[in-house]
Amino acid sequence: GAHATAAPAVKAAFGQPITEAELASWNIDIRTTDGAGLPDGSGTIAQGQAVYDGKCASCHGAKAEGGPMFGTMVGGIGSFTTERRLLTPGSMYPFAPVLFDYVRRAMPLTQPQSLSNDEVYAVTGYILHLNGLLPADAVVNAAALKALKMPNRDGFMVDDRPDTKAVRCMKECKALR
Amino acid sequence: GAHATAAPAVKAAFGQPITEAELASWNIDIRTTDGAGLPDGSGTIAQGQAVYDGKCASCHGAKAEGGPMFGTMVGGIGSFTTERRLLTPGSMYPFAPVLFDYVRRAMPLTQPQSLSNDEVYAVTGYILHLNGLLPADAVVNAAALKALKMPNRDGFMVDDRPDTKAVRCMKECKALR
Amino acid sequence: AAGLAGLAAAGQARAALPVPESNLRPGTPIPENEYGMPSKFEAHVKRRRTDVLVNKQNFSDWSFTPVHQQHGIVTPNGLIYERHHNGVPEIDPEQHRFAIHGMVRQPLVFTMSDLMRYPSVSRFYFMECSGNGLTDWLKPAAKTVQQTHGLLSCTQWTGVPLSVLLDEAGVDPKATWGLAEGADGSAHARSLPIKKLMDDALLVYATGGEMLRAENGYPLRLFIPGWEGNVSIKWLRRLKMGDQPWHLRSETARYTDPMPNGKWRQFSFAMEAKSVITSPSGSMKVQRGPVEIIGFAWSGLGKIRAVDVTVDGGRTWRKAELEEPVLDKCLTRFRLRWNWDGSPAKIASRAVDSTGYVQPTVEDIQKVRAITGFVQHHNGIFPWAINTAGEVSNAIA
Amino acid sequence: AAGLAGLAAAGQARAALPVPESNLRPGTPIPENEYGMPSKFEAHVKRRRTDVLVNKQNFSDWSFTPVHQQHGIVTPNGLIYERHHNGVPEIDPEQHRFAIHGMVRQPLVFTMSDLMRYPSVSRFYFMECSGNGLTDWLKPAAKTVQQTHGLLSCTQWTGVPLSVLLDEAGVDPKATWGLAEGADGSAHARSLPIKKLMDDALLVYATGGEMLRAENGYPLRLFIPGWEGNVSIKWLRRLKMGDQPWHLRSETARYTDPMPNGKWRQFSFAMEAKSVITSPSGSMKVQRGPVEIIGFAWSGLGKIRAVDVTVDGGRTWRKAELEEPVLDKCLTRFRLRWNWDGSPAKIASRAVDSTGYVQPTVEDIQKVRAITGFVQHHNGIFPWAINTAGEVSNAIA
Ligand code: HEC
Ligand code: HEC
Ligand SMILES: [Ca+2]
Ligand SMILES: [Ca+2]
Ligand SMILES: [Ca+2]
Ligand SMILES: [Ca+2]
Ligand SMILES: [Ca+2]
Ligand SMILES: [Ca+2]
Ligand SMILES: [Co+2]
Ligand SMILES: [Co+2]
Repeated sequence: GAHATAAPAVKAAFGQPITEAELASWNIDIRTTDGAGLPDGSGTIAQGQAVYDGKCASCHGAKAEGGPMFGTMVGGIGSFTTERRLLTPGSMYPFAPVLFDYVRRAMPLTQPQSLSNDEVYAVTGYILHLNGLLPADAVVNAAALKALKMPNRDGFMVDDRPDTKAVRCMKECKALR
Repeated sequence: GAHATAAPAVKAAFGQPITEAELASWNIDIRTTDGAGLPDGSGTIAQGQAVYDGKCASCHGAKAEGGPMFGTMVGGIGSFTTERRLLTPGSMYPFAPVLFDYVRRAMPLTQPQSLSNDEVYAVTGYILHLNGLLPADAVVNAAALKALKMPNRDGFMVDDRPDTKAVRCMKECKALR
Repeated sequence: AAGLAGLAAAGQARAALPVPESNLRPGTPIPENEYGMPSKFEAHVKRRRTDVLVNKQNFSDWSFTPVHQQHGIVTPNGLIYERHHNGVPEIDPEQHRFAIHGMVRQPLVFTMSDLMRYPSVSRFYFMECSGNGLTDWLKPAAKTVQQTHGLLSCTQWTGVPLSVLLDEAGVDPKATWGLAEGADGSAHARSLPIKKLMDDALLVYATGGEMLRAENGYPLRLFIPGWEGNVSIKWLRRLKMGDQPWHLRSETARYTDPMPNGKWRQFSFAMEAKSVITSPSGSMKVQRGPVEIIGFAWSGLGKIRAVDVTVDGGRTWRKAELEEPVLDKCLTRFRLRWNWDGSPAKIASRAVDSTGYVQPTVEDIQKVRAITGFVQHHNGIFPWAINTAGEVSNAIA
Repeated sequence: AAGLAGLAAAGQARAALPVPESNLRPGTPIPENEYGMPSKFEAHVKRRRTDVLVNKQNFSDWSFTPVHQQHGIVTPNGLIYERHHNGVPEIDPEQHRFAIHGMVRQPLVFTMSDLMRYPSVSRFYFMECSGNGLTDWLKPAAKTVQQTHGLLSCTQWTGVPLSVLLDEAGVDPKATWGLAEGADGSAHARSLPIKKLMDDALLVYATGGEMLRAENGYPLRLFIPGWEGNVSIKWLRRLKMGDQPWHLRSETARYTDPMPNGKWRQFSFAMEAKSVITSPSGSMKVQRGPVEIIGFAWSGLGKIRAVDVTVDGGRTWRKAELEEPVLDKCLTRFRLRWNWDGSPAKIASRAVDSTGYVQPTVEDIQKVRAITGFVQHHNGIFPWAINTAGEVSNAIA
């Protein structure tokens, strides 16, 4: 018909401005490729073992070899080209800061975000040590995690699907397996 | 594409044959215009009053003038051309068998389909009597209900919508009331 | 939390955001098996009985869908409006039977598993009670749109086209009407013309993805697209074919529409095109600035072609946006962005359907029908008033 | 009642039908206000946890939609599948905040009422977990289609296009990715390319007509149409813009797909075209004669263009009927009428989408990907076997 359909432009701006400083407690992500976002602080492997024994072992087992709530967190390096791939922080994480980020945001399961940054550095270091990726006397901090080259660093490829080229056969097709 | 889309005709006949005799207990409807389906049986106004007092008065009031569960069932004849239309079986039902059909299928509310046909004839007659449509000595049966001309016999018209012809005014229209 | 409340109230963001409590502890674990329910914070979203017309009992009664709290076009199964005439029966599907008889070559009876073996169809349709709007014609009675327009729901209906089963029974060529009857305590029954029964009537066993709820007809109901809800007989036990309508109480003394000169319109089945603004609507409060006007439009006779909205009491109208998919005999969402400047306003919507029919004003309707007592099929344009405080109220006058 | 049972069993109708008990007494009256629930006779229709892969705990866990018991395309809100990484949080919508920050001109924070003032859209989309089919590639593991394909639901999603809010914050022209993060005990987070965020991503607060259920993200979640469910971050608290992905655990050690030579495919977001027969399906029993084969087809990259069905293990295929409406990135129902003669059969379906993509066989997939451990994105053709007794079972081999 001859009727106008356009509504007058009405700007809807209901959001409130906020500063990054005000968002600081939420801003916990780490860009794991270069460690951007890693906080100040540090820990030792021994401190990490103490944190682990006190707050993690009950679910993950004494030496992170698996417990009542989760399987092993050690080993598996080199397993991806075998029959059974074993996924652990050691074998799977491409960058060490992945472990810092995940432990800080999600562990311990019962009290996420309860560890201090020093504790997270320490326990991250301990798990890496159990995986043979850091020596027992390592000092664990932002620089150390950035510097560490993880075994699965180059284990990923970008999505390149569609990767199948099925055809729509209707008659005298190959039977399904 | 070149693909056949038609499925072979497959006859789906999952219903079981049944006879009208086997359906007799379900087959309670009455074609109220001519009373087709009215069963054998009969009652008197006095019997109807007894049924009513025992099984209906608690909800509909002593003389069907309204009770705790429903408004009046008497009166209203002639009210449809006044300000306030009063709808009762007397004023509204176009055919007397409507009352038989409804009472049998739905009343008493607490025990539908519990009355005998004789009881339904009797209480139907009693309500019609309270509405001045049957004398106190009437015998109520299929023939009597068929014969009775109800006041609202010609009160209905068939649907003739659309009955409005609104136009889609967009500008300088008459304001809404 | 006090800081956050202050933030929202003052429209300022000076307090640092604390980490949400929910980030700091585990939530509820997944139970072995479960049927989910709404959040406890949504407990106010309910079906409600009428708060205007006080019924003497709750057996022959109805409850309204909270249409103002509905998002999108699908009514959640727990909120589909209900109307029944002697309570909600509890029927064991294993025991339930549906019969077709009367003027057919071979009367047939079906179990639920028989019926579920037939090819089914699933279609989106609205359902509306002929009494929707009953209390609000000449002066405001109900406060919310749930009470004025909540005898209205929309979902996807799954079942068997009735025509398939009628063909199987072999309808007598002389048959012109059928009587559908329920297995409830009122044995609610309605006569329906065979044309509609053969056209798009469905024997429905599921809505909104799952088997019918008890109050909506479990395990089997009729569904008659676009027609008044009460002909879609719930708890359906039989369909009897005949050559004329039955004229039962439910189609003479009830569900007939008052007309001039003391007359009544009978077998007025179709729900004509209608619309209503659901937000802002009665009892809501509007803030100055951009306001999203949204509502529903629907027609029992086709698709919605257009919806117009007025914010000046009907003097000027603007075409609203319709949201896809726009389906036949289905709720359609319309929306219009408006800038409220704080002065009193009267807002309303007007639907146009694919037959060209334009939703009338109450005045238009009053010219041709009687508005008294048990009014039915109120599809008039429905206005809401907004005062300078932004309070929205029923503006029927 | 004994007579009726006999009637059904013997396929005979010699016993007169007794009046249903439900006709003989009132049902339940309408309560003051109410949220309805399924019939007690449908109590077996539930979400269920895995019965194959026994998880050590139920906090980082998932439950399956009973897709074989779903009618039509809309999953009831109580049955939408769920996956969460540290339980279901209970979040007060008044306290909830959503922030946009990082590479934007002006970081912004929103309350729920702020968000609900924006123009909303409601769209039908499926949602599927990338792990749907996890256990069934090389040998049968799960028994029912709920267990093989139930990490799949479909509903109408209502919310605000994310692009509207991103425009308001003013995205830095150099920003290319965003990180979405939840307010749950795992602070689950995923990196997403800005192209998709600006294209059709929604900030969702309602599904299937009502506010989100807690387990599906109440009061706010992201919804990314057509992509693996775990990127549609639930309980969304923030979106941070950046110029590269974050490579968190959830996008490196998890939700990546095993590939040949020990590699992993990363950022594999789209759910490619897929279909499955939901009836007859595992654990059902088929009767000789006409059988209605029905199922779902869907594609995260467009509309379903066609579905083919085989009943002879893949040697010949017939085009199935598709039920309208066929919508973009939405479940589509297909059906094919088949006459089962009682001999063993192997049935399966194959979807074709609007990009021309044809659903592959497991063999096709095996040629290009590794099938080991945590397999993802299993969209292979899925066969069911029917034995001479009519029993249906998982025929993956
Ligand atoms: C109450 C049980 C519990 C406690 C205590 C706990 N975790 Fe966990 N942890 C889990 C569960 C369950 C998962 C798997 C979560 C998932 O995959 O969504 C997990 C996963 C992890 C992972 C990821 C492993 C991988 O292969 O990617 C790491 C790392 C981890 N936990 C470290 C820790 C540390 C460090 C602590 C103590 C500071 C800790 N956890 C305490 C239960 C627990
Ligand atoms: C427990 C309450 C109750 C009892 C007992 C009861 N009724 Fe009713 N009756 C009702 C209600 C409630 C309605 C309205 C039903 C409706 O409109 O759906 C009604 C409606 C009626 C109507 C329709 C009136 C009209 O205007 O169309 C008739 C006739 C009727 N009852 C007759 C009877 C008779 C005869 C009996 C006894 C044999 C009876 N009732 C017993 C509650 C009761
Ligand atoms: Ca490729
Ligand atoms: Ca006319
Ligand atoms: Ca009431
Ligand atoms: Ca049978
Ligand atoms: Ca589990
Ligand atoms: Ca605000
Ligand atoms: Co009508
Ligand atoms: Co993926």
